[in-house]
Amino acid sequence: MQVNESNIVANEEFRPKIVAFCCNWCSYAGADLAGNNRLAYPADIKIIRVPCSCRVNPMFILRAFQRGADGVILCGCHPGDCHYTSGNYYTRRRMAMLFSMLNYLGIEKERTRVEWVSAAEGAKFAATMQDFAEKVKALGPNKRLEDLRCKQ
Amino acid sequence: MQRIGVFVCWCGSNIAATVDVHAVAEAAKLEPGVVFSTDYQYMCSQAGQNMIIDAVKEHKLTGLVICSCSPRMHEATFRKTAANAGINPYMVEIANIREQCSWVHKDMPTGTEKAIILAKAAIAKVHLNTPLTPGESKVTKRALVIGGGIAGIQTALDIADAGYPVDIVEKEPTIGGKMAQLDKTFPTLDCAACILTPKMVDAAQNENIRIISYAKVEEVGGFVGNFHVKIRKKARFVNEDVCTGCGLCTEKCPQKKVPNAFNLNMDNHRAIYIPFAQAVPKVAVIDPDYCNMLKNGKCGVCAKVCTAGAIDYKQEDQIIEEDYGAIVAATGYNPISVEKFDEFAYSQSKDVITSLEFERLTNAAGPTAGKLLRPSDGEHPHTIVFVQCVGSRCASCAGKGKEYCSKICCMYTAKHAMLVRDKYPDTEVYVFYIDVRTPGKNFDEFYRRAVEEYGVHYIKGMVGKVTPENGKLKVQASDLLADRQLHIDADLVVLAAAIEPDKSARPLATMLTASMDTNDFFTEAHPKLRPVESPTAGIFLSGACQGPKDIPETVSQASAAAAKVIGLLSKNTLKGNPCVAQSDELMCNGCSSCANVCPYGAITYVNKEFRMPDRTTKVRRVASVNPAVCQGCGACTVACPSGAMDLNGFKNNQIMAEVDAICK
Amino acid sequence: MEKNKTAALREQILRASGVNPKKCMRCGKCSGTCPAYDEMEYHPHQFVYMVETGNIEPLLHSESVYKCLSCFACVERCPRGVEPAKLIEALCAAVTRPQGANHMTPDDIPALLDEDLPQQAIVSALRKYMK
Amino acid sequence: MQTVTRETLLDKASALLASGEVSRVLGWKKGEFAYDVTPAVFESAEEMEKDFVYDIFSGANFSKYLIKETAKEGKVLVFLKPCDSYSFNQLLTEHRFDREKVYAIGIPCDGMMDASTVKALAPEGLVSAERDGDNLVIHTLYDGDKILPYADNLPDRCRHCKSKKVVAYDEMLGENGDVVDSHRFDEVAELEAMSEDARFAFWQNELSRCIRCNACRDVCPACTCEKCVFDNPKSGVENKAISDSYEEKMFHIIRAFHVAGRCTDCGECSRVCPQNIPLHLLNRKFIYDIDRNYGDYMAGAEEGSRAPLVNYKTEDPEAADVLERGDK
Repeated sequence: MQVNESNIVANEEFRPKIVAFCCNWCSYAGADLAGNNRLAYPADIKIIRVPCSCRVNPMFILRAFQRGADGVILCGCHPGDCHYTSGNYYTRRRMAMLFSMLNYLGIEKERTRVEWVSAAEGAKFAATMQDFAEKVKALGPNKRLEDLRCKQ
Repeated sequence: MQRIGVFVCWCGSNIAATVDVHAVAEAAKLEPGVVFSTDYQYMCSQAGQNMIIDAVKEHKLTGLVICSCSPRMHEATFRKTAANAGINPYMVEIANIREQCSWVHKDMPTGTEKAIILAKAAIAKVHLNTPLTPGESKVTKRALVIGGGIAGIQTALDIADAGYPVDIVEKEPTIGGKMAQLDKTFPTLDCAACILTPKMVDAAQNENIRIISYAKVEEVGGFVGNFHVKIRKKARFVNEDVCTGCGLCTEKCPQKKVPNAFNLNMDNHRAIYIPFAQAVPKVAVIDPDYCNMLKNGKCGVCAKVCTAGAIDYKQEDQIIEEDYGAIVAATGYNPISVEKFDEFAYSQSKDVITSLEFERLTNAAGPTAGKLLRPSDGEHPHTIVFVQCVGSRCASCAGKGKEYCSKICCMYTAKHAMLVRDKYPDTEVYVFYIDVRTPGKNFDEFYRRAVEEYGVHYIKGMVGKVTPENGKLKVQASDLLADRQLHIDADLVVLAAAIEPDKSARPLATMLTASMDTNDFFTEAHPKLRPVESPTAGIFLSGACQGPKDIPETVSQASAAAAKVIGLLSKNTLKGNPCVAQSDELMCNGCSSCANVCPYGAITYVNKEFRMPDRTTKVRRVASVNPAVCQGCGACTVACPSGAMDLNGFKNNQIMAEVDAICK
Repeated sequence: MEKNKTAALREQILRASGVNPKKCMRCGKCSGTCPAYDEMEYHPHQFVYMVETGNIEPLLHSESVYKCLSCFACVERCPRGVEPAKLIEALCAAVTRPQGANHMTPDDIPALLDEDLPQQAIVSALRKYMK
Repeated sequence: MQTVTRETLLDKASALLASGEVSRVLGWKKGEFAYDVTPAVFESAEEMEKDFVYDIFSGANFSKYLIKETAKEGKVLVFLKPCDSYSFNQLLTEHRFDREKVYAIGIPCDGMMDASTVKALAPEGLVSAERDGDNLVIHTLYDGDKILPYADNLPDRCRHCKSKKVVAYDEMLGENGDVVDSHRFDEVAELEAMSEDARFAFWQNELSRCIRCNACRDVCPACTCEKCVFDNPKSGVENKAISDSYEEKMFHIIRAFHVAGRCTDCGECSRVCPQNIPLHLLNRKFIYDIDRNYGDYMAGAEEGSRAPLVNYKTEDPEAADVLERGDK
């Protein structure tokens, strides 16, 4: 069954669904800068704006996978540069723990990522997204953390 | 159910070129709750905004989705539009289909497909939006200026002139900063002390200004309008209110070998000293590292000679706590240490000096009483070589130099060269430069005068090596235009060292939650449009702590920062950000996880009585958020295991609705 | 054709040396610091500039490429990390390698030594000619 | 050697009840079978004399019950084994009950059996089991007595005991022990050493047995929310039953995450799981990760300590680095 399914997917080009959580002050602005500079990255990336990376609850990430996301990336200010002083330090611990746990459960570690992108790093934002999308695409669809009911 | 209106902007061709805006508007119509959807050339224009207002009225819209540029650009605009249309401004969501869609995706099908998904996510979110009203907080009408150099003094004077009390915290025993150490100032050559010291006196005498010298900021709490600051005033072992500044003690103290920091350690002062004659406050200070009385209890001469009885060996550090509405960082700069540049032999020869040392050597109040004498033998130097860009524009010298241009060196070196030639025409002066940068009023004319009228030898090239030999400094350098290597026997070499932010700035920035760049200069809220504000509300920037600056620029920035502070302090209340955390008391466990992560201390706990389903009452400890203090980061919402804590404007269910819409 | 050849040579030298001459801000510190300056027809900063502009031919025919002592003072002191000495070394290799004749064996070297030759120059010679 | 017996505890409790010092006792109560000892609240010495047991099945951790019991009038007497005392401290740290309303008696512990472990040793006709010196004696209907070494047959949580030290008490009975090293992370390390695919297969097999009875949550002394997010329709993740393999993963990941840094590794979750899912391996993974990346931390070892996930250091490792280590 599993094998057949992946064969079908291989026939038409697989386009991953990727959710990018970006903090309002650095990474979202970095994404805007990538736009200002017309730095292309795959349209598979969809950005959700949060005030700070520390607003991202592990439940949101699991929810994204449940609903069919193939990768989730979380971007925030560089450590030390958090608009709220310490938010990204908490993020760093939380996400390190969560992603480590997901990997412990056998979820491919390339499906999750934390990246620090400042408001000045438009090029880094685009390059990061490009790279992440490629890695996720290479992994193929997320099967290990999906809710079949959510697939049409 | 909300009645949602969707407005898709073309942004001329910025969006419309890669996104089929009409298709987006049509697709939005199919979403539940959307009762109106349209596209328009410029949504942010007056006509576009009127269109929104009309649609709100006609279709009785309760929520708006604008598919346009980044919310960082026009969220505020459309919130105002919503308010004008009579609905709560927080019922607006922006789908960013320009910066994050049309500008980064090249073909129409891809762009359109993504734009539709982004629109759907915004629609899903706005369904769950609730009207929000910003809270108000009072403004403490007092400002704090950190740093008492020319930047801090000017800012404080301007704020005080507008009628607001202001405190200057200065880490040295006197205000004045770097400018007090300078001799003359370019391009007019008026003496620094003549124009600075009157301002220092003004600051001291202004009844709205309190100078807290020999002090540092230790703790900053609160937020714009309501900062609470703890200042540690170091013990100077002299009662500031009693000391008359007569200076008798500084002549009688037997400990004579204390390096004089004000003269960059080129001479000594006593263990009790007044940094310089025009110091403000003009009060003596005892250096505890050198004072015999403080070290081993044997001496007490200063106390004996002091007729005012101001000496107090038992004085301790004093903590001053004060509330402020605004804080200005004016921490200034320092020249970098040039010791690591071995080729210039700074640590090998006393006659290789930095430009700031040169200032002291030519200053009438300096160690040589203004006579330009070689530090090694006190002789008059006949050949002087100035080296520009020592450590500036230095991309590869990791840990040694700075990648940026220090901006002020070209001009002060021209000044030094000119002054030497003016006072001592028998001296040959060489200036090695990479580029001479003179953008400023009368700056290039000034530099040309140095060359044309004063005969300073400007050589395009760089000094490669300085070797001390037989009391001379052998300077090996390139002359690029003549295409030859020069060997000059110099008596004095002056290095124009790069400047860097003061070391105290980094810890201060952390306390202020103000951001910094990689060079430790404070970041401005906008590099062009908000150059004197930090991104953190209520924190302002004055002078070289924001970037290298000369005096005229520093003073203009200082006054600009003051204007911003005055604007803030003139308000009685500030409207807060309504997107703050909120605790559901029925679900709160009172576990304190949220309070542990809150960077602002916005969460407190109260014991509250609850009616239980069985009609008994129960007292429970529950979290309560102070909306005036909360900045809305959301750290608490994730720390809370029960999900009792949520963030207005970015509620759990709103973000999950977005996730769902994107992953559908 | 000639243009293409120069471009290819330039590319080869840049790749071999790992130097990016665009980083040069023309301060001249390399030439200010060079102990072999007076021996050279073309000087370190000129090497960088001429390679950047593709004016390589004169350098190949100049003795200057052999005059560099490989003391690396210019590399050490260049504020922009351009590393002129590495560029000169690459040029030297470009001259000596295709001609073949200039290859020396370690046995040839003792005969060429004289007492005044600094040790650094000997080591440098070995580096250059052995390549 | 357990020097504390049922009688010691009974005498102590009776005296405290008689003096009015405490009005209730949290203790173990005998059940239908010898091996299903359950937690109970006793209000009189008579009740205790009748039903109170203290034997090899008295393993239940009482700390969580204090939240409810301290809300009532009067003081509660509670017996704390070493691992219970960690939960006790953790709950105090989180302000979950009033310390003034508890009289805590610390008792040493040498490992407690649980029903499923003993049942596994004697699948047919189990009657009862007891400890005789270093041996475990199992009485069965058909095969007579089985005698096995006690220590070797303890359930996982006691074989990997983290501490024999009672860290919070008003009065200690018997001799207090020390923190011990029992290689409790070995199993986690073994799993970490497996390939992603193998790990996935392992957990898929384990977690797919979950029936969402919520026993792990209900027994967990760290899961004390007034209302669990999974029961709260407003949370957006509410679900009370399973209909897809995703949900048990979601539930167990979130549960482990919510107790991360707060879990005292008491092992109750695995003890009560009717499907024998090794849930403690999830919690231990977090503890192991926390110890390796942020410094050793034992929740509940000290009252008032700041849990690692509500704390940070500026030099913490990046998520990517933590993942690399987990992969080795």
